[in-house]
Amino acid sequence: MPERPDGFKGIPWYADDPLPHPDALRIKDGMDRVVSELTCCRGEAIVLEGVSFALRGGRALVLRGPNGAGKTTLLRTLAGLTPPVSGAMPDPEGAAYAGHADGLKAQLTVAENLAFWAAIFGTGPAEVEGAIRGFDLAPLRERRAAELSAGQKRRAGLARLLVTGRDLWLLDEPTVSLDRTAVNRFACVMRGHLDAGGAAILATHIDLGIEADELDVAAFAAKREATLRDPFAEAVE
Amino acid sequence: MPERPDGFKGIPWYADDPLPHPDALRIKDGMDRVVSELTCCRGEAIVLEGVSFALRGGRALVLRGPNGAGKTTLLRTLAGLTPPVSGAMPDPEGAAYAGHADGLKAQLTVAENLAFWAAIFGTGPAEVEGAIRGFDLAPLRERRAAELSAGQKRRAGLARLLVTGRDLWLLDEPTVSLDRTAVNRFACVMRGHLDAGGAAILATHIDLGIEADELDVAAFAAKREATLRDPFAEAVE
Amino acid sequence: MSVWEYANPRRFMAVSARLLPWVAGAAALLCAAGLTWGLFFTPEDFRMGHSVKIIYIHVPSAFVAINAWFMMLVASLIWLVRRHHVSALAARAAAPIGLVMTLVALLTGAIWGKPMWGTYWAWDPRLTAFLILGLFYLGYIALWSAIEAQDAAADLTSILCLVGTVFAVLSRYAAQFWNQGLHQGASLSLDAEENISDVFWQPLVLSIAGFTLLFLALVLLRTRTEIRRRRLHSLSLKARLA
Amino acid sequence: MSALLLRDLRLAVRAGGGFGLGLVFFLILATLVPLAVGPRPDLLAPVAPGILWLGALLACLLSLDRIFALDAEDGSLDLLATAPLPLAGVATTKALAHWVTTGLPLALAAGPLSLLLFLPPGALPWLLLALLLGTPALSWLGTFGAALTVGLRRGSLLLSLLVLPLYIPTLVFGAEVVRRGAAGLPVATPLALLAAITLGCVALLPFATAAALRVNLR
Amino acid sequence: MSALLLRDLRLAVRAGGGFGLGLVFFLILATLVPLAVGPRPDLLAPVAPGILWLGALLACLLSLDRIFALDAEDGSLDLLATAPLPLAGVATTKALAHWVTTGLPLALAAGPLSLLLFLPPGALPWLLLALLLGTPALSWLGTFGAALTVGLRRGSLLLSLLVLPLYIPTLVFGAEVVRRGAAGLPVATPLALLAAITLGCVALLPFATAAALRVNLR
Ligand code: HEM
Ligand SMILES: Nc1ncnc2c1ncn2[C@@H]1O[C@H](COP(=O)(O)OP(=O)(O)OP(=O)(O)O)[C@@H](O)[C@H]1O
Ligand SMILES: Nc1ncnc2c1ncn2[C@@H]1O[C@H](COP(=O)(O)OP(=O)(O)OP(=O)(O)O)[C@@H](O)[C@H]1O
Ligand SMILES: [Mg+2]
Ligand SMILES: [Mg+2]
Repeated sequence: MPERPDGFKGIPWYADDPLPHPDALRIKDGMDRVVSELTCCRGEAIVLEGVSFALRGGRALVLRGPNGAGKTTLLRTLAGLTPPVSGAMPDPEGAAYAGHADGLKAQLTVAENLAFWAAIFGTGPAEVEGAIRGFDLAPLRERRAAELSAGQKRRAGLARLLVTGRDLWLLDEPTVSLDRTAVNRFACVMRGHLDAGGAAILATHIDLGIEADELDVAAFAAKREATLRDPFAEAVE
Repeated sequence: MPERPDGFKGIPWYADDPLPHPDALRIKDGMDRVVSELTCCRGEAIVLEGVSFALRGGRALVLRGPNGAGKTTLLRTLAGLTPPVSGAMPDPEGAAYAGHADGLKAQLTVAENLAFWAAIFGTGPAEVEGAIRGFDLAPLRERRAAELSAGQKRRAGLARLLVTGRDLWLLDEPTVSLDRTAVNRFACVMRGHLDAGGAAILATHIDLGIEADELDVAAFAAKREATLRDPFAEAVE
Repeated sequence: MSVWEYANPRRFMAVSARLLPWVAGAAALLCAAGLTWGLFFTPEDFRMGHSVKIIYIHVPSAFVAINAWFMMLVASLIWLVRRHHVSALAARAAAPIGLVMTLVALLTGAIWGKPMWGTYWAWDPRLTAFLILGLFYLGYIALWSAIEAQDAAADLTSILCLVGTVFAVLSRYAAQFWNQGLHQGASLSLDAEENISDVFWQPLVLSIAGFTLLFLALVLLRTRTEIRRRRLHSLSLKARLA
Repeated sequence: MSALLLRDLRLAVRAGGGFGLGLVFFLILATLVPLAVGPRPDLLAPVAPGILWLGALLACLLSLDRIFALDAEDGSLDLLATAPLPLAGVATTKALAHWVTTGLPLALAAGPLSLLLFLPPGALPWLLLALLLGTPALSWLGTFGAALTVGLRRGSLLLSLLVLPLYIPTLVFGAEVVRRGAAGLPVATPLALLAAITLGCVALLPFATAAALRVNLR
Repeated sequence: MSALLLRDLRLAVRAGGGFGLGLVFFLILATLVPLAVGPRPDLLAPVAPGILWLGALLACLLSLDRIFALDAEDGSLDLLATAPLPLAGVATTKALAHWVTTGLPLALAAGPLSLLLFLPPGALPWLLLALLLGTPALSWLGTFGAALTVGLRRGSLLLSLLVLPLYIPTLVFGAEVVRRGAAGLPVATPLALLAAITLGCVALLPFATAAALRVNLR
């Protein structure tokens, strides 16, 4: 593939596979997931440059940084939703993403929502039951998602992670709206996931009470002059 | 008006004024706002019964309770969005509500959004400038709301409170997505509002670092048998 | 005792249970009498021949279809002003009956139209207004079934019924205006009673009365069903929320 | 109130060609009809007034779901309901904004488009007048329908079921004005009826709309 | 894949009369056209095939915004894109669900409705056949359009602008089949072309749809 003139080395938009990156690294459990020199963009702006870190299986990494530092941007890139501008990252096929929207259908019950995602991710009723137990959703299982409070909805959204059967979790402010009990439950589930050899990257502003590495995203903020991909910067002054 | 046979004593839907409640209490600043024996419903379910408390001007009240206790329900009732089933509460005309959705238009800039709400609430550019200063939004004022991160968006949403010029704030988890600096700023603004004689009712799961009374909403949970307004409970067994 | 007492759900259930067999019986009796008289003991019309007999179904069903809407309007108003749940459910119960009556009138009209006008359908103003009424029924029913929260659904459908009534009446005038404007030949529909001699008229009145009672019986029955359905809704909601 | 109107207009422009879209839809429809029906002027000319009115009506219909649904989603509607504006005023403003972005440009552009359907030139002023008089009724009725369905997610098909029957009198009188105008007959009666419907809608419907909104906010 | 199809159908039913709404819209349109155009059978009969096809097309159009927008709003689309399904499969399933809830009932119900527009009875089987063959193309093209506009909030008017021109060939051949059928002429050619368009759409468009989705998720 010829070098693109504007320095864009991302994924061609027409690729069906979200990330057929030449140097994509698919790494087995227990081994390091390496992110190196990743440049991430959001909309038309380049937000992060040169993000590099390694994530051991069985470990969690907490992304820190003030509002607007680029935590969400990094997580969406790692999930394969936004192609990176350049750099290497693990294959997003192995990752499960949970953002601000929970992916719950208001008209379906909690159990139906989870069963749907189980079918999509190729897991089964056993996982659904595990997820319901894990997040204490049994009293809510026949509730429509529309009839849940904010924290209950969030719990159902997080339960979806257990149903995906994936081993890298990418979590964007997972504990928003959760009360103390639910945060503890989440920490428990997370510890279980890590003990089983899974890994997780979380963006959060509060303390979750799990032992984790930290990464300050603000350190990778894109330089002022590089914040925009402007293919005609030179052509038209 | 004759007693209604089915026991429904709520606000008639056709009332244009959100709460022409016979015993609505409009209380001046510095005086108590009294909520007494309020029964609140959400959807078709009765969630809270017999909520009673008084709120002094210059004080904040934090609603506590686990997920699903009914904090959001109570706040929406006090804001005049859901009519209460019975009980007395202050006139919602004096209250400003801020829920999970920020009421920001993605295509408008932060300044435009605030100026719009200022015009709607009959305040002016001075309030907008105050709000922008209060939440440190100056660097973001020309940004479209679509181009904000979650925490930045929340800050802009909270800034709207200052623009309403109302003296009772009803806040549903105001600090979601905010980083430490922003939480402190919010606490500052809140203290300013209280010192000026305003009042606030907040639902939150975390500690905000402001001196406030607490109210455990769970204590008012509706009894099991009363969770539904079911007009035909007796007619059909 | 005020008449509103009957809107008390329990009272309504008790009274309607006792009333229903009588109304249903009377409806069956009158319908049977009117229809047998009309179908078997009236002469053939000199112009329309045998097909005139369809009038004994067509006109009563059209009559009921129109008046069912007015019953819904009254019930909706009662719900809005006095918030009697039975009233809201009676309006809901009447809608499908009105729709079916509209369909029956349309179908019998179409079947009658073939021998009379040589076509199943013509854009006669009266037929058009009738079809539009059917559309209003459909919209009303669709709105009821689209909204989950029952009291909100009752409120919204009642508002729709109010506004819809105004526009259904307007549409009727619009349709008359519209066809007249085209200078089409004389209206195809038989006009008014003066065309009909007493021989046809008496059994017709009988079957109109029969259909009206039938409508009443069906509304009672369906209101009872709706009340039970509403109770079921409450129970299943309770089970879910528990 | 004017702030709300201005914001809605600005949003319509920023969201990409708010004013133009209705027109282009109208244009496409005027193109599709000859394609569907066959290009013969003798077939098209008599149906042109009706088709033009139908096009205006459908262009209105397709933009109705914007009126309240976006505001409901991002929380603005909650806030507007707690603001010191009467809700009926909000309804009126929303309807006005819809008319300015949809009905008005449609009325102004119907002239050139009518050529595509071989409308007799004599009927043109009547088309313009009828659309100017009638489209406000479409916007106000549409706003009412949008308020009824605002609680339902993406109810645009249901919305059209509720609204289209309400559009019938406007459609009939509007098309009649144009048809009579084309035939050189007097148009005073349908024109007066059209104006009466519009006036009634503008004066009364906002209250029904506000009531529906309040129910849906609960 | 079948899980997605089932979920979409279930949602259509739960959200209130998913299957019936398209039909009623079709019925309303068949009522509005004579009201707009005038009641004369000699005017209506020749335009009936075209109008019936236009009605089907508009009923499709009005339900398009449901296809992806709701999933995008509640985050399901992000999650589907990261799921182990090929995105083109998701697109196919969505289009199929749309056809089952809209196109299929429309095709089946067109017969009785055609009476209202005085379509000659001889053309009825052709109408049914043409709609059965042609409506899948409408659903697949509509899904493609919905994918293009999924990033835009409430783009239903823009969506219709993008999609309507794509509908033209289907409309032309579909209406031609019915018109020829009504006139007793041979219909093989337009029927074959119609089938070819549908096959092409079903086979190829999901890839374009998937590409558009991926861009919009970025
Ligand atoms: C689909 C076609 C038709 C429809 C929708 C229709 C509808 C109606 C309606 C709405 C009424 C008024 C009932 C009332 O106000 O109580 C009516 C009455 C009547 N129709 Fe029809 N009709 C149709 C076809 C026909 C045909 C083909 C004939 C016979 C030639 C016919 C003869 C009558 C007569 C004799 C009356 C009673 C006269 C009166 O009450 O004014 N109708 N029809
Ligand atoms: N569509 C966009 N176009 C341009 N810039 C954007 C866009 N969306 C967000 N940004 C900017 O990109 C930066 C990173 O945003 P991001 O959402 O990743 O921050 P974050 O670390 O998740 O913040 P928070 O803690 O508030 O969630 C922010 O400065 C934000 O203003
Ligand atoms: N539409 C609805 N119909 C019936 N019940 C509902 C509906 N929405 C919420 N509920 C229930 O009402 C109760 C109160 O919900 P509410 O949102 O007020 O809780 P909350 O205290 O705000 O919780 P959180 O901390 O999770 O935000 C919950 O048990 C919830 O499940
Ligand atoms: Mg973020
Ligand atoms: Mg809450």
